[in-house]
Amino acid sequence: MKILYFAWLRERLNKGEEDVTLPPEVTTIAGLLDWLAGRDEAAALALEKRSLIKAAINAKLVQHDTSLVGAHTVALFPPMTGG
Amino acid sequence: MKILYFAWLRERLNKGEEDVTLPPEVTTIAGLLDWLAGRDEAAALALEKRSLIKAAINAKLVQHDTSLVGAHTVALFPPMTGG
Amino acid sequence: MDIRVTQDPFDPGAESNAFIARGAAAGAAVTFTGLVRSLPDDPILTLTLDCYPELAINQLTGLAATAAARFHLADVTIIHRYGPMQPGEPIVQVMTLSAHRQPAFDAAQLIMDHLKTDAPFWKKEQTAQGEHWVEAKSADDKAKARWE
Amino acid sequence: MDIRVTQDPFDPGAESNAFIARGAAAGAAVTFTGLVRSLPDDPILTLTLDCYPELAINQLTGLAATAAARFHLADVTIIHRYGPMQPGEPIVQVMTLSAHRQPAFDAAQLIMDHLKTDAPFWKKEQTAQGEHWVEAKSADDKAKARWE
Repeated sequence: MKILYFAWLRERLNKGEEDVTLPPEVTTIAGLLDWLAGRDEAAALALEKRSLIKAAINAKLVQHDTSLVGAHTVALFPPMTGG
Repeated sequence: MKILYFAWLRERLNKGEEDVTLPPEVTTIAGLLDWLAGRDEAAALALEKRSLIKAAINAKLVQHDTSLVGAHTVALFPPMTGG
Repeated sequence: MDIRVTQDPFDPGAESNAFIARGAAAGAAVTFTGLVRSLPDDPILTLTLDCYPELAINQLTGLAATAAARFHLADVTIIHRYGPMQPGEPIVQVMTLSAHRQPAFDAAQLIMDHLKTDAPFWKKEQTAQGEHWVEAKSADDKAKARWE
Repeated sequence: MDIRVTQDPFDPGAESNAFIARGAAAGAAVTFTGLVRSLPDDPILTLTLDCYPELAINQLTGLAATAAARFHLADVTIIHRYGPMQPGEPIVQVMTLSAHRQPAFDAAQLIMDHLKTDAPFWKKEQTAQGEHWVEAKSADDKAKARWE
Protein backbone atom coordinates (compact mmCIF):
# COMPACT_ATOMS: atom_id res chain seq x y z
CA MET A 1 0.00 0.00 0.00
CA LYS A 2 1.25 3.46 -0.86
CA ILE A 3 1.06 6.32 1.65
CA LEU A 4 1.23 9.96 0.51
CA TYR A 5 2.05 12.84 2.85
CA PHE A 6 1.31 16.53 2.19
CA ALA A 7 2.18 19.98 3.55
CA TRP A 8 3.79 20.09 7.02
CA LEU A 9 3.20 16.38 7.48
CA ARG A 10 5.48 15.70 4.51
CA GLU A 11 8.08 18.10 5.89
CA ARG A 12 8.02 16.71 9.43
CA LEU A 13 8.25 13.12 8.21
CA ASN A 14 10.79 14.19 5.61
CA LYS A 15 9.10 12.14 2.88
CA GLY A 16 6.34 12.65 0.33
CA GLU A 17 5.41 9.00 -0.02
CA GLU A 18 6.33 5.50 0.99
CA ASP A 19 5.25 1.93 0.35
CA VAL A 20 4.25 -0.02 3.42
CA THR A 21 3.16 -3.56 4.20
CA LEU A 22 0.70 -3.43 7.06
CA PRO A 23 0.31 -6.07 9.75
CA PRO A 24 -3.13 -7.73 9.58
CA GLU A 25 -4.42 -5.99 12.74
CA VAL A 26 -4.23 -2.55 11.01
CA THR A 27 -7.64 -2.26 9.37
CA THR A 28 -8.66 1.43 9.54
CA ILE A 29 -7.15 4.91 9.09
CA ALA A 30 -7.05 5.23 12.91
CA GLY A 31 -5.17 1.93 13.13
CA LEU A 32 -2.78 3.07 10.42
CA LEU A 33 -2.08 6.31 12.31
CA ASP A 34 -1.34 4.34 15.48
CA TRP A 35 0.93 1.99 13.59
CA LEU A 36 2.82 4.84 11.86
CA ALA A 37 3.19 6.76 15.14
CA GLY A 38 4.65 3.65 16.77
CA ARG A 39 7.40 3.28 14.18
CA ASP A 40 9.56 6.26 15.20
CA GLU A 41 9.60 9.44 17.28
CA ALA A 42 9.29 11.88 14.34
CA ALA A 43 6.08 10.16 13.27
CA ALA A 44 4.79 10.02 16.85
CA LEU A 45 5.28 13.79 17.12
CA ALA A 46 3.92 14.66 13.66
CA LEU A 47 0.79 12.55 14.19
CA GLU A 48 0.29 13.51 17.84
CA LYS A 49 -2.79 15.69 17.36
CA ARG A 50 -5.02 13.25 15.53
CA SER A 51 -7.73 15.90 14.97
CA LEU A 52 -5.26 17.73 12.69
CA ILE A 53 -4.76 14.70 10.46
CA LYS A 54 -7.09 14.21 7.53
CA ALA A 55 -7.10 11.21 5.25
CA ALA A 56 -8.05 10.01 1.79
CA ILE A 57 -8.25 6.49 0.42
CA ASN A 58 -7.76 6.07 -3.32
CA ALA A 59 -8.21 9.85 -3.77
CA LYS A 60 -11.50 10.03 -1.84
CA LEU A 61 -11.79 11.81 1.51
CA VAL A 62 -12.50 9.42 4.41
CA GLN A 63 -12.96 9.47 8.20
CA HIS A 64 -10.53 7.95 10.70
CA ASP A 65 -12.82 4.96 11.24
CA THR A 66 -12.94 4.09 7.53
CA SER A 67 -11.77 0.59 6.63
CA LEU A 68 -8.58 0.10 4.61
CA VAL A 69 -10.11 -2.74 2.57
CA GLY A 70 -9.40 -2.07 -1.11
CA ALA A 71 -7.00 0.78 -0.32
CA HIS A 72 -4.06 0.95 -2.69
CA THR A 73 -3.23 4.60 -1.89
CA VAL A 74 -3.78 6.34 1.45
CA ALA A 75 -3.06 10.07 1.74
CA LEU A 76 -2.49 11.81 5.08
CA PHE A 77 -2.47 15.59 5.41
CA PRO A 78 -3.35 18.56 7.64
CA PRO A 79 -6.60 20.59 7.29
CA MET A 80 -6.81 22.28 3.89
CA THR A 81 -5.98 25.96 3.42
CA GLY A 82 -6.50 26.56 -0.31
CA GLY A 83 -8.67 29.03 -2.17
CA MET B 1 -37.24 74.97 -17.48
CA LYS B 2 -36.33 71.91 -19.49
CA ILE B 3 -38.26 68.66 -19.17
CA LEU B 4 -36.75 65.31 -20.26
CA TYR B 5 -38.81 62.20 -20.96
CA PHE B 6 -37.48 58.62 -21.07
CA ALA B 7 -38.56 55.13 -22.16
CA TRP B 8 -42.29 54.64 -22.82
CA LEU B 9 -43.06 58.09 -21.49
CA ARG B 10 -40.98 59.61 -24.29
CA GLU B 11 -42.69 57.37 -26.85
CA ARG B 12 -46.23 58.09 -25.63
CA LEU B 13 -45.61 61.82 -25.51
CA ASN B 14 -43.71 61.59 -28.78
CA LYS B 15 -40.92 63.84 -27.51
CA GLY B 16 -37.65 63.43 -25.64
CA GLU B 17 -37.55 66.93 -24.21
CA GLU B 18 -39.23 70.29 -24.20
CA ASP B 19 -38.82 73.75 -22.73
CA VAL B 20 -41.72 74.98 -20.63
CA THR B 21 -42.61 78.12 -18.77
CA LEU B 22 -44.63 77.18 -15.73
CA PRO B 23 -47.43 79.24 -14.20
CA PRO B 24 -46.51 80.42 -10.68
CA GLU B 25 -48.92 78.00 -8.95
CA VAL B 26 -46.89 74.97 -10.17
CA THR B 27 -44.32 74.51 -7.40
CA THR B 28 -43.70 70.73 -7.05
CA ILE B 29 -43.24 67.62 -9.21
CA ALA B 30 -46.83 66.64 -8.39
CA GLY B 31 -48.02 70.07 -9.52
CA LEU B 32 -45.96 69.76 -12.70
CA LEU B 33 -47.51 66.36 -13.47
CA ASP B 34 -51.02 67.83 -13.00
CA TRP B 35 -50.17 70.76 -15.23
CA LEU B 36 -48.64 68.54 -17.98
CA ALA B 37 -51.61 66.13 -17.84
CA GLY B 38 -53.97 69.07 -18.25
CA ARG B 39 -52.34 70.27 -21.46
CA ASP B 40 -53.51 67.47 -23.79
CA GLU B 41 -55.08 64.03 -23.88
CA ALA B 42 -51.87 62.10 -24.74
CA ALA B 43 -50.18 63.54 -21.66
CA ALA B 44 -53.24 62.87 -19.50
CA LEU B 45 -53.15 59.20 -20.57
CA ALA B 46 -49.36 58.78 -20.30
CA LEU B 47 -49.27 60.32 -16.82
CA GLU B 48 -52.48 58.68 -15.58
CA LYS B 49 -50.84 56.20 -13.16
CA ARG B 50 -48.82 58.62 -11.08
CA SER B 51 -47.17 55.77 -9.11
CA LEU B 52 -45.46 54.71 -12.35
CA ILE B 53 -43.87 58.13 -12.86
CA LYS B 54 -40.50 58.82 -11.29
CA ALA B 55 -38.74 62.16 -11.36
CA ALA B 56 -35.33 63.80 -11.13
CA ILE B 57 -34.47 67.47 -10.67
CA ASN B 58 -31.08 68.59 -12.00
CA ALA B 59 -30.04 64.92 -12.36
CA LYS B 60 -30.92 63.98 -8.76
CA LEU B 61 -33.80 61.59 -7.94
CA VAL B 62 -36.66 63.32 -6.11
CA GLN B 63 -40.11 62.54 -4.72
CA HIS B 64 -43.38 63.91 -6.11
CA ASP B 65 -43.68 66.42 -3.28
CA THR B 66 -40.25 67.91 -3.96
CA SER B 67 -40.18 71.65 -4.69
CA LEU B 68 -39.22 72.90 -8.13
CA VAL B 69 -37.24 75.84 -6.70
CA GLY B 70 -33.84 75.89 -8.43
CA ALA B 71 -34.88 73.30 -11.02
CA HIS B 72 -33.44 73.96 -14.45
CA THR B 73 -33.94 70.37 -15.68
CA VAL B 74 -36.72 68.02 -14.63
CA ALA B 75 -36.69 64.42 -15.90
CA LEU B 76 -39.79 62.21 -15.88
CA PHE B 77 -39.60 58.47 -16.47
CA PRO B 78 -41.06 55.04 -15.61
CA PRO B 79 -39.54 52.68 -12.98
CA MET B 80 -36.02 51.63 -13.95
CA THR B 81 -35.30 48.24 -15.52
CA GLY B 82 -31.53 48.25 -16.08
CA GLY B 83 -28.82 45.89 -14.96
CA MET C 1 -13.31 53.93 -8.24
CA ASP C 2 -14.32 53.88 -11.87
CA ILE C 3 -17.90 54.52 -13.08
CA ARG C 4 -18.69 54.34 -16.78
CA VAL C 5 -21.98 54.81 -18.63
CA THR C 6 -21.37 54.26 -22.31
CA GLN C 7 -22.87 53.30 -25.66
CA ASP C 8 -19.68 51.49 -26.64
CA PRO C 9 -19.35 47.72 -26.23
CA PHE C 10 -16.82 46.63 -23.58
CA ASP C 11 -14.63 43.55 -23.17
CA PRO C 12 -15.55 41.85 -19.84
CA GLY C 13 -12.28 39.96 -19.48
CA ALA C 14 -10.06 42.90 -20.40
CA GLU C 15 -11.95 45.04 -17.87
CA SER C 16 -11.47 42.37 -15.17
CA ASN C 17 -7.77 42.15 -15.86
CA ALA C 18 -7.32 45.93 -15.77
CA PHE C 19 -9.29 46.11 -12.52
CA ILE C 20 -7.29 43.31 -10.89
CA ALA C 21 -3.97 44.74 -12.08
CA ARG C 22 -4.66 47.99 -10.19
CA GLY C 23 -4.92 46.28 -6.80
CA ALA C 24 -4.29 42.56 -7.01
CA ALA C 25 -2.51 42.42 -3.63
CA ALA C 26 -5.90 42.98 -1.98
CA GLY C 27 -6.69 39.30 -2.45
CA ALA C 28 -10.32 38.81 -3.51
CA ALA C 29 -11.99 40.07 -6.68
CA VAL C 30 -15.65 39.50 -7.61
CA THR C 31 -17.00 40.32 -11.06
CA PHE C 32 -20.65 40.27 -12.03
CA THR C 33 -21.39 40.44 -15.75
CA GLY C 34 -24.97 40.88 -16.96
CA LEU C 35 -25.49 39.80 -20.56
CA VAL C 36 -28.33 40.15 -23.02
CA ARG C 37 -30.42 37.05 -22.37
CA SER C 38 -32.28 35.30 -25.16
CA LEU C 39 -35.10 32.87 -24.37
CA PRO C 40 -35.41 29.86 -26.69
CA ASP C 41 -39.23 30.14 -27.00
CA ASP C 42 -39.20 33.83 -27.96
CA PRO C 43 -35.67 34.78 -29.03
CA ILE C 44 -34.67 38.40 -28.55
CA LEU C 45 -33.45 40.04 -31.75
CA THR C 46 -32.27 43.28 -30.19
CA LEU C 47 -32.29 44.68 -26.67
CA THR C 48 -32.22 48.47 -26.52
CA LEU C 49 -31.47 50.31 -23.31
CA ASP C 50 -32.67 53.85 -22.89
CA CYS C 51 -30.61 55.86 -20.41
CA TYR C 52 -30.38 59.22 -18.66
CA PRO C 53 -26.56 59.31 -18.52
CA GLU C 54 -26.11 62.28 -16.18
CA LEU C 55 -28.42 60.78 -13.52
CA ALA C 56 -26.98 57.30 -14.13
CA ILE C 57 -23.47 58.52 -13.31
CA ASN C 58 -24.75 60.25 -10.17
CA GLN C 59 -26.65 57.17 -8.99
CA LEU C 60 -23.90 54.65 -9.77
CA THR C 61 -21.24 56.85 -8.17
CA GLY C 62 -23.31 57.10 -4.98
CA LEU C 63 -23.95 53.37 -5.00
CA ALA C 64 -20.27 52.49 -5.50
CA ALA C 65 -19.26 54.88 -2.69
CA THR C 66 -21.87 53.39 -0.33
CA ALA C 67 -20.73 49.82 -1.07
CA ALA C 68 -17.03 50.75 -0.80
CA ALA C 69 -17.56 52.33 2.63
CA ARG C 70 -19.87 49.62 4.00
CA PHE C 71 -17.66 46.72 2.91
CA HIS C 72 -14.24 48.41 3.15
CA LEU C 73 -13.49 47.74 -0.51
CA ALA C 74 -10.03 48.29 -1.92
CA ASP C 75 -11.61 49.23 -5.26
CA VAL C 76 -14.89 49.15 -7.17
CA THR C 77 -15.82 49.60 -10.84
CA ILE C 78 -19.25 49.80 -12.49
CA ILE C 79 -19.66 49.78 -16.28
CA HIS C 80 -23.16 50.06 -17.78
CA ARG C 81 -23.94 50.15 -21.48
CA TYR C 82 -26.94 51.65 -23.20
CA GLY C 83 -28.23 51.74 -26.78
CA PRO C 84 -28.96 48.69 -28.97
CA MET C 85 -27.36 45.32 -28.14
CA GLN C 86 -27.46 41.73 -29.39
CA PRO C 87 -28.00 38.51 -27.36
CA GLY C 88 -24.85 37.49 -25.52
CA GLU C 89 -23.41 41.00 -25.38
CA PRO C 90 -22.46 42.38 -21.95
CA ILE C 91 -24.82 45.06 -20.58
CA VAL C 92 -23.36 45.69 -17.16
CA GLN C 93 -20.26 44.74 -15.21
CA VAL C 94 -19.67 45.31 -11.50
CA MET C 95 -16.24 44.56 -10.03
CA THR C 96 -15.29 44.65 -6.36
CA LEU C 97 -11.93 44.13 -4.71
CA SER C 98 -11.40 43.40 -1.03
CA ALA C 99 -9.02 41.68 1.37
CA HIS C 100 -11.62 38.93 1.91
CA ARG C 101 -14.10 37.19 -0.33
CA GLN C 102 -17.29 37.79 1.67
CA PRO C 103 -17.23 41.61 1.55
CA ALA C 104 -16.36 41.47 -2.16
CA PHE C 105 -19.36 39.19 -2.84
CA ASP C 106 -21.69 41.24 -0.62
CA ALA C 107 -20.66 44.54 -2.19
CA ALA C 108 -21.17 43.28 -5.75
CA GLN C 109 -24.63 41.98 -4.81
CA LEU C 110 -25.63 45.16 -2.98
CA ILE C 111 -24.62 47.20 -6.02
CA MET C 112 -26.55 44.98 -8.45
CA ASP C 113 -29.65 44.88 -6.22
CA HIS C 114 -29.75 48.68 -6.02
CA LEU C 115 -28.69 49.30 -9.59
CA LYS C 116 -31.71 47.37 -10.90
CA THR C 117 -34.21 49.78 -9.34
CA ASP C 118 -32.19 52.98 -8.82
CA ALA C 119 -30.14 53.52 -11.97
CA PRO C 120 -31.97 55.21 -14.87
CA PHE C 121 -31.88 52.53 -17.55
CA TRP C 122 -34.92 51.13 -19.33
CA LYS C 123 -34.92 47.93 -21.39
CA LYS C 124 -36.89 47.44 -24.58
CA GLU C 125 -36.95 43.95 -26.09
CA GLN C 126 -37.43 43.40 -29.78
CA THR C 127 -38.57 39.90 -30.74
CA ALA C 128 -40.25 38.40 -33.83
CA GLN C 129 -43.56 39.24 -32.08
CA GLY C 130 -42.72 42.92 -31.92
CA GLU C 131 -41.17 45.18 -29.32
CA HIS C 132 -42.08 46.00 -25.72
CA TRP C 133 -40.66 47.80 -22.72
CA VAL C 134 -39.59 45.44 -19.93
CA GLU C 135 -41.72 45.95 -16.81
CA ALA C 136 -40.16 46.63 -13.42
CA LYS C 137 -40.29 43.56 -11.15
CA SER C 138 -41.40 43.56 -7.51
CA ALA C 139 -38.69 40.90 -6.96
CA ASP C 140 -36.15 43.63 -7.65
CA ASP C 141 -37.62 45.83 -4.90
CA LYS C 142 -37.42 42.89 -2.50
CA ALA C 143 -33.82 42.14 -3.45
CA LYS C 144 -32.94 45.74 -2.64
CA ALA C 145 -34.85 45.78 0.64
CA ARG C 146 -32.68 43.05 2.18
CA TRP C 147 -29.78 45.52 2.49
CA GLU C 148 -31.73 48.00 4.64
CA MET D 1 -18.35 22.07 -16.63
CA ASP D 2 -14.60 22.66 -16.58
CA ILE D 3 -12.36 21.74 -13.62
CA ARG D 4 -8.66 22.49 -13.79
CA VAL D 5 -5.90 21.93 -11.22
CA THR D 6 -2.65 23.19 -12.65
CA GLN D 7 0.83 24.52 -11.91
CA ASP D 8 0.61 26.91 -14.87
CA PRO D 9 -0.39 30.54 -14.40
CA PHE D 10 -3.76 31.47 -15.92
CA ASP D 11 -5.20 34.69 -17.33
CA PRO D 12 -8.32 35.61 -15.29
CA GLY D 13 -9.87 37.86 -17.97
CA ALA D 14 -9.20 35.46 -20.84
CA GLU D 15 -10.78 32.66 -18.78
CA SER D 16 -13.86 34.83 -18.05
CA ASN D 17 -14.28 35.68 -21.71
CA ALA D 18 -13.98 32.04 -22.80
CA PHE D 19 -16.48 31.02 -20.12
CA ILE D 20 -18.98 33.72 -21.08
CA ALA D 21 -18.60 32.98 -24.80
CA ARG D 22 -19.73 29.39 -24.25
CA GLY D 23 -23.12 30.39 -22.82
CA ALA D 24 -23.61 34.13 -22.80
CA ALA D 25 -27.33 33.91 -23.60
CA ALA D 26 -27.88 32.61 -20.04
CA GLY D 27 -27.73 36.17 -18.76
CA ALA D 28 -25.75 36.35 -15.51
CA ALA D 29 -22.09 35.47 -14.97
CA VAL D 30 -20.25 35.70 -11.63
CA THR D 31 -16.47 35.34 -11.38
CA PHE D 32 -14.51 35.06 -8.17
CA THR D 33 -10.75 35.46 -8.45
CA GLY D 34 -8.54 34.78 -5.44
CA LEU D 35 -5.12 36.40 -5.69
CA VAL D 36 -1.91 36.13 -3.68
CA ARG D 37 -2.36 38.75 -0.98
CA SER D 38 0.57 40.70 0.39
CA LEU D 39 0.27 42.55 3.70
CA PRO D 40 2.17 45.84 3.95
CA ASP D 41 3.54 45.11 7.46
CA ASP D 42 4.98 41.69 6.49
CA PRO D 43 5.14 41.42 2.70
CA ILE D 44 4.89 37.95 1.23
CA LEU D 45 7.80 37.11 -1.05
CA THR D 46 6.43 33.82 -2.35
CA LEU D 47 3.28 31.83 -1.69
CA THR D 48 3.64 28.12 -2.40
CA LEU D 49 0.61 25.85 -2.61
CA ASP D 50 1.04 22.16 -1.99
CA CYS D 51 -1.63 20.04 -3.67
CA TYR D 52 -2.91 16.48 -4.05
CA PRO D 53 -4.09 16.88 -7.66
CA GLU D 54 -6.05 13.64 -8.01
CA LEU D 55 -8.12 14.30 -4.86
CA ALA D 56 -8.43 18.01 -5.78
CA ILE D 57 -10.02 17.14 -9.11
CA ASN D 58 -12.42 14.73 -7.40
CA GLN D 59 -13.39 17.26 -4.73
CA LEU D 60 -13.78 20.22 -7.10
CA THR D 61 -15.76 18.15 -9.60
CA GLY D 62 -18.16 17.05 -6.88
CA LEU D 63 -18.47 20.60 -5.59
CA ALA D 64 -19.16 22.02 -9.04
CA ALA D 65 -21.79 19.34 -9.71
CA THR D 66 -23.49 20.02 -6.36
CA ALA D 67 -23.60 23.76 -6.99
CA ALA D 68 -24.78 23.33 -10.59
CA ALA D 69 -27.67 21.09 -9.51
CA ARG D 70 -28.69 23.16 -6.47
CA PHE D 71 -28.68 26.49 -8.31
CA HIS D 72 -29.63 25.28 -11.81
CA LEU D 73 -26.47 26.67 -13.33
CA ALA D 74 -26.03 26.87 -17.08
CA ASP D 75 -22.30 26.34 -16.60
CA VAL D 76 -19.55 26.33 -13.98
CA THR D 77 -15.75 26.43 -14.12
CA ILE D 78 -13.19 26.08 -11.33
CA ILE D 79 -9.47 26.69 -11.90
CA HIS D 80 -7.01 26.22 -9.03
CA ARG D 81 -3.27 26.69 -9.25
CA TYR D 82 -0.58 25.14 -7.12
CA GLY D 83 3.20 25.52 -6.84
CA PRO D 84 5.07 28.77 -6.16
CA MET D 85 3.37 32.14 -6.84
CA GLN D 86 4.12 35.85 -6.43
CA PRO D 87 1.90 38.53 -4.80
CA GLY D 88 -0.89 39.64 -7.15
CA GLU D 89 -0.94 36.38 -9.11
CA PRO D 90 -4.29 34.55 -9.37
CA ILE D 91 -4.56 31.38 -7.27
CA VAL D 92 -8.14 30.36 -7.89
CA GLN D 93 -11.00 31.35 -10.16
CA VAL D 94 -14.61 30.20 -9.86
CA MET D 95 -17.09 31.12 -12.61
CA THR D 96 -20.83 30.50 -12.58
CA LEU D 97 -23.43 31.17 -15.25
CA SER D 98 -27.17 31.30 -14.67
CA ALA D 99 -30.35 32.86 -16.00
CA HIS D 100 -30.51 35.09 -12.91
CA ARG D 101 -27.90 36.84 -10.80
CA GLN D 102 -28.83 35.46 -7.37
CA PRO D 103 -28.19 31.76 -8.15
CA ALA D 104 -24.94 32.69 -9.91
CA PHE D 105 -23.77 34.63 -6.82
CA ASP D 106 -24.93 31.91 -4.41
CA ALA D 107 -23.27 29.12 -6.39
CA ALA D 108 -19.93 30.93 -6.59
CA GLN D 109 -20.02 31.55 -2.83
CA LEU D 110 -21.03 27.99 -1.98
CA ILE D 111 -18.15 26.69 -4.09
CA MET D 112 -15.61 29.04 -2.48
CA ASP D 113 -16.87 28.31 1.05
CA HIS D 114 -16.50 24.56 0.51
CA LEU D 115 -13.32 24.74 -1.53
CA LYS D 116 -11.48 26.45 1.35
CA THR D 117 -11.94 23.48 3.69
CA ASP D 118 -12.57 20.53 1.33
CA ALA D 119 -10.08 20.86 -1.53
CA PRO D 120 -6.59 19.49 -0.83
CA PHE D 121 -4.43 22.60 -1.15
CA TRP D 122 -2.06 23.87 1.55
CA LYS D 123 -0.55 27.35 1.59
CA LYS D 124 2.96 28.14 2.73
CA GLU D 125 3.94 31.80 3.03
CA GLN D 126 7.50 32.94 2.64
CA THR D 127 8.27 36.37 4.11
CA ALA D 128 11.47 38.16 5.20
CA GLN D 129 10.84 36.58 8.63
CA GLY D 130 10.97 33.06 7.22
CA GLU D 131 8.36 30.63 5.98
CA HIS D 132 5.31 29.06 7.62
CA TRP D 133 2.30 26.93 6.73
CA VAL D 134 -0.96 28.88 6.84
CA GLU D 135 -3.26 27.57 9.58
CA ALA D 136 -6.83 26.50 8.85
CA LYS D 137 -9.36 29.05 10.11
CA SER D 138 -12.47 28.27 12.11
CA ALA D 139 -14.12 31.11 10.15
CA ASP D 140 -13.83 28.92 7.06
CA ASP D 141 -15.72 26.09 8.78
CA LYS D 142 -18.46 28.56 9.73
CA ALA D 143 -18.67 29.93 6.20
CA LYS D 144 -19.21 26.40 4.93
CA ALA D 145 -21.80 25.52 7.59
CA ARG D 146 -24.24 28.19 6.42
CA TRP D 147 -25.03 26.12 3.31
CA GLU D 148 -26.18 23.06 5.30
